Amino acid sequence: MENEYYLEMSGISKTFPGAKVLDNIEFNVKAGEVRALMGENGAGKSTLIKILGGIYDMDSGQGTIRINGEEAKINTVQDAQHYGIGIIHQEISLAENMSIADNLFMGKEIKGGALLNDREMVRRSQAILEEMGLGVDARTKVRDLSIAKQQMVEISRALLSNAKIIVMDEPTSSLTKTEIDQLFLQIENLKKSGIAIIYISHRMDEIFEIADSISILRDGKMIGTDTVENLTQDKVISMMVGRELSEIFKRDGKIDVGEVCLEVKHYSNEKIRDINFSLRKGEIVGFAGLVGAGRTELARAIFGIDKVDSGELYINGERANIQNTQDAIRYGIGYVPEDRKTEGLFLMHTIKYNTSIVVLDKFIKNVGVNKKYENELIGKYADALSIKMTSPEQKVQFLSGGNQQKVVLGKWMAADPDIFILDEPTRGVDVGAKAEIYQLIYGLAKQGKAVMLISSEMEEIINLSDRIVVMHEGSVTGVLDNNETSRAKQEEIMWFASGGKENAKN
Amino acid sequence: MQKISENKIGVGSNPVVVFFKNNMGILIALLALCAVLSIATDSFLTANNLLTVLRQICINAFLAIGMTFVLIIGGIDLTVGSVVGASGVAVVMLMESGVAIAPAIIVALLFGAAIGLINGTIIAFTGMPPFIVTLSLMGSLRGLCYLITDGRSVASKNELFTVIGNGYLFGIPIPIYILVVTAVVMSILLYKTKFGRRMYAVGGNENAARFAGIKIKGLTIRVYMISGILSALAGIVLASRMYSGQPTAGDGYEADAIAAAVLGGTSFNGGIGTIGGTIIGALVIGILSNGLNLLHISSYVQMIIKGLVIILAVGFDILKNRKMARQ
Amino acid sequence: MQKISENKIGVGSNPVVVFFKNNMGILIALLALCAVLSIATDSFLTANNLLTVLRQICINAFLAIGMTFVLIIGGIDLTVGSVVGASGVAVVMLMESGVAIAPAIIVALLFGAAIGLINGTIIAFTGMPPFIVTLSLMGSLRGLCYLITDGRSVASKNELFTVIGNGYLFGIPIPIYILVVTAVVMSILLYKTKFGRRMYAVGGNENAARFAGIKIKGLTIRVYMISGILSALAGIVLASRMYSGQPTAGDGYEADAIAAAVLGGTSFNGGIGTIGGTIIGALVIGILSNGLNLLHISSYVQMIIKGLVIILAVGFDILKNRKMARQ
Amino acid sequence: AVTTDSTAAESSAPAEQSTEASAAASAAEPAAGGAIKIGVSVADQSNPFYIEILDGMESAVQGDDQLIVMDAGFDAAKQITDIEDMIQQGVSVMMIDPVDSNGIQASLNACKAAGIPVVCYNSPVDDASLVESTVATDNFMAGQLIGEALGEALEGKGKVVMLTYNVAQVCADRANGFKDALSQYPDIEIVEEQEIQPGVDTAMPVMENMLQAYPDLTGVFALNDPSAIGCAAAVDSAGKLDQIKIVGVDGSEDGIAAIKEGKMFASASQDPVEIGKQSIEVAYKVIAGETVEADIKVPSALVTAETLQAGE
Ligand SMILES: Nc1ncnc2c1ncn2[C@@H]1O[C@H](COP(=O)(O)OP(=O)(O)OP(=O)(O)O)[C@@H](O)[C@H]1O
Ligand SMILES: Nc1ncnc2c1ncn2[C@@H]1O[C@H](COP(=O)(O)OP(=O)(O)OP(=O)(O)O)[C@@H](O)[C@H]1O
Ligand SMILES: [Mg+2]
Ligand SMILES: [Mg+2]
Repeated sequence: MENEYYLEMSGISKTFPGAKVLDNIEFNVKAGEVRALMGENGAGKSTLIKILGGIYDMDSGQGTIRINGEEAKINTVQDAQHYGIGIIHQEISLAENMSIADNLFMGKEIKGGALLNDREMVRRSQAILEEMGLGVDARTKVRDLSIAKQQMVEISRALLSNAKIIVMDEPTSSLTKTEIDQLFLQIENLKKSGIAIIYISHRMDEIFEIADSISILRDGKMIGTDTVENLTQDKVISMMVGRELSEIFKRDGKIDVGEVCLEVKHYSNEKIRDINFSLRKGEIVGFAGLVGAGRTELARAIFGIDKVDSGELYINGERANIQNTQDAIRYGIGYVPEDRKTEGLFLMHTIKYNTSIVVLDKFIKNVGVNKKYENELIGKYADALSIKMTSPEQKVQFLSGGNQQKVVLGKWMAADPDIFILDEPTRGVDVGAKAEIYQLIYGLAKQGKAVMLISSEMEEIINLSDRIVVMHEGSVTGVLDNNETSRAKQEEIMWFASGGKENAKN
Repeated sequence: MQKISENKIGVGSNPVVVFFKNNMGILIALLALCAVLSIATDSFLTANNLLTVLRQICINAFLAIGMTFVLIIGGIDLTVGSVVGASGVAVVMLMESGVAIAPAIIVALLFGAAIGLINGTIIAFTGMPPFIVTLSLMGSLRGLCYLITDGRSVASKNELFTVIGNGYLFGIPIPIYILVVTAVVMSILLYKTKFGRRMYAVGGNENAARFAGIKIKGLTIRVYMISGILSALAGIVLASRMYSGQPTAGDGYEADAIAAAVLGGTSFNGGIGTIGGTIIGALVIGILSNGLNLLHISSYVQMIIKGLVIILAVGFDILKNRKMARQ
Repeated sequence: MQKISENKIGVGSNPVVVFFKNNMGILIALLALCAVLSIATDSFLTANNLLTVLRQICINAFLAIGMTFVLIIGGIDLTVGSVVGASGVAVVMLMESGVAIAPAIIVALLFGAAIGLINGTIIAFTGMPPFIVTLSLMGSLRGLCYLITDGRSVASKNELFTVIGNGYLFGIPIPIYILVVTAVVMSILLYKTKFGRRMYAVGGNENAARFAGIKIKGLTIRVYMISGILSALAGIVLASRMYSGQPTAGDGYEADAIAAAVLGGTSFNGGIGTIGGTIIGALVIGILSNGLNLLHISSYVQMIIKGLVIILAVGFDILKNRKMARQ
Repeated sequence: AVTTDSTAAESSAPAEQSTEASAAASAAEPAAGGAIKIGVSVADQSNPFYIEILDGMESAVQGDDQLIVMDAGFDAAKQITDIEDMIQQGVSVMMIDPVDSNGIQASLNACKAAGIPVVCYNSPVDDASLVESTVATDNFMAGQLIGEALGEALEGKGKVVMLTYNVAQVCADRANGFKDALSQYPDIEIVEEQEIQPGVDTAMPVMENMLQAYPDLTGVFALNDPSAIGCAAAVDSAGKLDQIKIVGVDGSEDGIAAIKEGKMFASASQDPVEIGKQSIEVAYKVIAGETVEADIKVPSALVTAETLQAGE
């Protein structure tokens, strides 16, 4: 082969109004290679991918894309498909009202004669679902799938496309270990059949497990590419953030754990069964489990979003009756939800608006806005969270994912509850921002707040929590102490997470 | 894990079963209505009256099928009533000016397509809300229609033309045949072609459709064109029924078309809708007014009842679905 | 980083500057319109005519402000026109049956609130699309209105009552005062209270609003009640202007109210809208018909022009915003 | 300081109000050689009947004089604004076809305040003291004419439905005239009165349902010709034209055609052209300061196949 790279992107620039998001990017990938693309939130990873996928146009002029040595003109999604580019986008993009089969074949339906051949589409879909280890009927509507399964469907779609280049933009953000293992198996297969894979993720351990080489973007510039053998986590992190980031889980000073402030007894509804646990002031309790274990459902039940069929809740020893979110907030609970876009943010509104919406009481008394107080409040939390923004008047939709996540956190910090429920608080957040969020979580604990931390990242759970509650299919299967003296083991957690019956793989 | 709830768009196991399951609420409403009317009046359950009702619903059914298409892709088309008026006037004027019946009809249908093209193009390329675009064009088109006719109706002297709306074939009114053919063609288009499948995708999740390489603009334009053509078809049949092109015809028809589609389970948020459901919706609305007339209920009370029935039927449907979906 | 595109909801830095920036498109349209009319007609730019126009837009402005509220939370209220008719009939009938003017007006306003309560409750608790709910109730309410009056207008013999719509205070028509007070009160409610802030949240992202502890049902109901009250207010002023309660009054007024709100930058998808913008929108629509009347343009052509102007103005606005947002 | 339009011109009116009014008033006197403007507020220009009135008006306009026509679209409130806009333009006389007899009050006051005389046409207003003259068909008589004709044709017995539109006073008058005439035929039963939206397409389905409800129907009253034509289409396709006689009001071109084809039995003609012509003539007299008759009734005539034949 005269040309070692299957995909060559060179001189790619992209300017959004007022911002140069990509600056003269050089990015080449070989066939049969897994290339990780890393960078902080807002570095421009998704933008680069969207240019490759024909969703954005690159700035006219210099840039070229070559595929298999030939120059490729990619102006539309169809062009990209034509060149054998398949993309799993960062946001799950499935039509929920349609079946899995319909989604898998969306845009490339199979016809038998003049009309559609549903039978064939369902048959092929079913085959790929089996291969992915998803035990569902291909005619199931996507709406009825969990987020994790939806993400698996997205992945299946790319596999089905016969693409020569497959891009995965944070494919594992909603997946847990078992599903990730499935995915990695598939990636190995793809590699073997000579497909070029671009893999974007913020999860360091994954990158080093699956990638052959890593490219790093920072502020729209390509900082460098090297093979995994030549890189270490610390090196990658420093390339990403432009400085050393010694210990991201570093906790300075010991936090005193106080008395019990939240106690859940025998909580049950359709999704959770007889849940018992308690939180203490200044304590961080990690909630581990496979996706679908019912952690989010538990959080929703506590926060008054979902109905509780039986069970009691005690706040500071007193029985609390929480019927809706207002009640929960009144009892001093704050909830950073799992899905920031649909549950956490008002995208069309400003950062200021978003951070102040829960605390309107503090600066609007009946009629009239105390602007000064409002601005101080926003200033305080924007600083504390170091949100990358041009001003508090910036609309949230123009922030990168990590900064959006910080806005959601800021909103609840401003509300100053006693009990924080954090549901996947670092999903899609880069290492730098992660480290900052971890410090914020410690800070909360230090102030005597109780933190219920739901996370699917084992590292996070093990390193942040004082105690770990493990759930499986709606029940608590284990509670592990996790302090300086006795660190919980990943195997142990996995054992409980898979029901405590069989030994977890791995 | 969770129960697989049946599929509204009919990819489920047995299409007939799925259809009945999905439209249970409205089917029950329809049957109840028929039962009550059969008992309360002598005249409801006669072949003659049923044919009358069927013929009456044809106009609304044409519009409602087009509206279903538009609603499935997440749009709305308020111009349908104005197109009914304008195309009826157009077809009659053309014939009166000496054009033969077939080309006159074709030109009128093309006119409907052209209005759809304008609607669709503006919506697809500017991203303006379809409600605003079609509301504005509804007014403009009606004004144009008055301007051309000077507000007067145009009588048709073409015998053959009047047969379309008024004639019978084997004892069944001709508009019913036209409706059946239309429904079958549109069903094939919707369920059995790429175009139809992609309509559901665009209405279900526009971004997903875009990422899947579906050409959303083109599809949007074609859907509005279909609505325009069906509206023109309704206008032609109506003009034939009235032996004339009436510039006022079709005023306010969009409301019944939307009601029929929504009663039939078409979602206002896009992505969901069936032609069978829509036709049942049109039947409910048609039978309701027929029945209320047979029961000698004053038109004022009829207005009140009609509104309430729609709310009850759609509400029942939504609550039922919610129950199925949640717990 | 990227340029901050200004804030549509007016919580921005200098409200006046923000207001002008956000409404630039429509302001230019308004000025252009006035300039053309001043040159083309002698009568447009007279104090008397301007006062006339202002009084003419009042009815639409009341409805459009209410509609803006409803649109901001992502809803729509098609009952406004029917409420205009029903409340006008109600206030006059009450007075004719011997109730004093003040309690009659209060009851009519409460009636509007009650309709809003019904709209809001159904929408909030069933999750039915507001379009369907209010479309159906629009018909029912109109039917009720005809039923009660037997379709006839009810003349008011109360002198004082007719002053509301027809009187002057310091040379300025009284409805204008009522509008100014209403606009100020509603602006305070929208921009200076928790309720107003939360409306933007509910319209911006209902789910996120729920997670933020906002009581969506209660808020929705209250917003529809406000729209109902403002519609009743419009109905009262209109009845006063007409010296009678007309069961047909207000028919189709929802279209102009929506047009005014949308021209003024209110988003059809919820979360965005200002009262100032809406009033400018109402002015554009009012001045347009006044101007076309002064120019002796036939009503048919007026219909055509009005539709096109709305599309052009809204389209211009959207394209401009898109340019700012994309590139 | 509270005033209303009716008093604004006379009492403590704002300055511009009274100057405007006097300007308008002075324009009312036919200035030397200047053309005058005649304001016409049409109730609903989507109805051909009103358009024919306009044709009649046009035919009576003299020289360079100008008709300024505005269409209320059957909205009483829009009529008020239309008239305001015409007052702004200094018309010499206002021709009004009121959408509603009460609802027009504010406009009458405004015209009075501006010193513009009002001539009412086609339908009356409630407060006749504010108009110089009313030129209209005798609608009660029109109803009587078709009632009598139908009664006779049915030979005094049968079942009749009435499709009415009592929202408009003139239409209610017709219905009342019709019932008055039929009251002489005790064996003719009015089986139902149903309000409809007037129009071909709106009357048709209602009529179809009536045919189902009353298979033995023999007569139909429709408030106007378009509605009668809609009924005729329904009856025709039910094959019952022999059995059922349809009467309407207007005597419009379409109506006459339908009578000739045997689809309608009779219509009470209004003479819209004549109404238009006469009302403009009255307007000129008013401008010239002549006294005019307060109530000018344009007679209605019965139109049937026979009268048409006789006329040819
Ligand atoms: N449509 C847009 N208009 C304006 N700015 C945009 C747009 N899309 C992205 N941006 C900006 O471009 C920059 C790069 O965004 P991009 O989504 O590519 O980041 P990313 O590297 O994928 O980040 P993350 O890890 O959070 O997904 C960000 O600053 C973002 O705010
Ligand atoms: N969105 C879809 N995806 C896949 N198949 C579909 C879809 N919609 C319809 N079909 C297929 O089309 C056929 C008919 O669909 P459906 O069951 O909706 O028909 P129906 O509702 O009985 O027809 P109609 O609406 O015309 O009365 C079925 O074979 C069904 O599987
Ligand atoms: Mg990204
Ligand atoms: Mg979860």
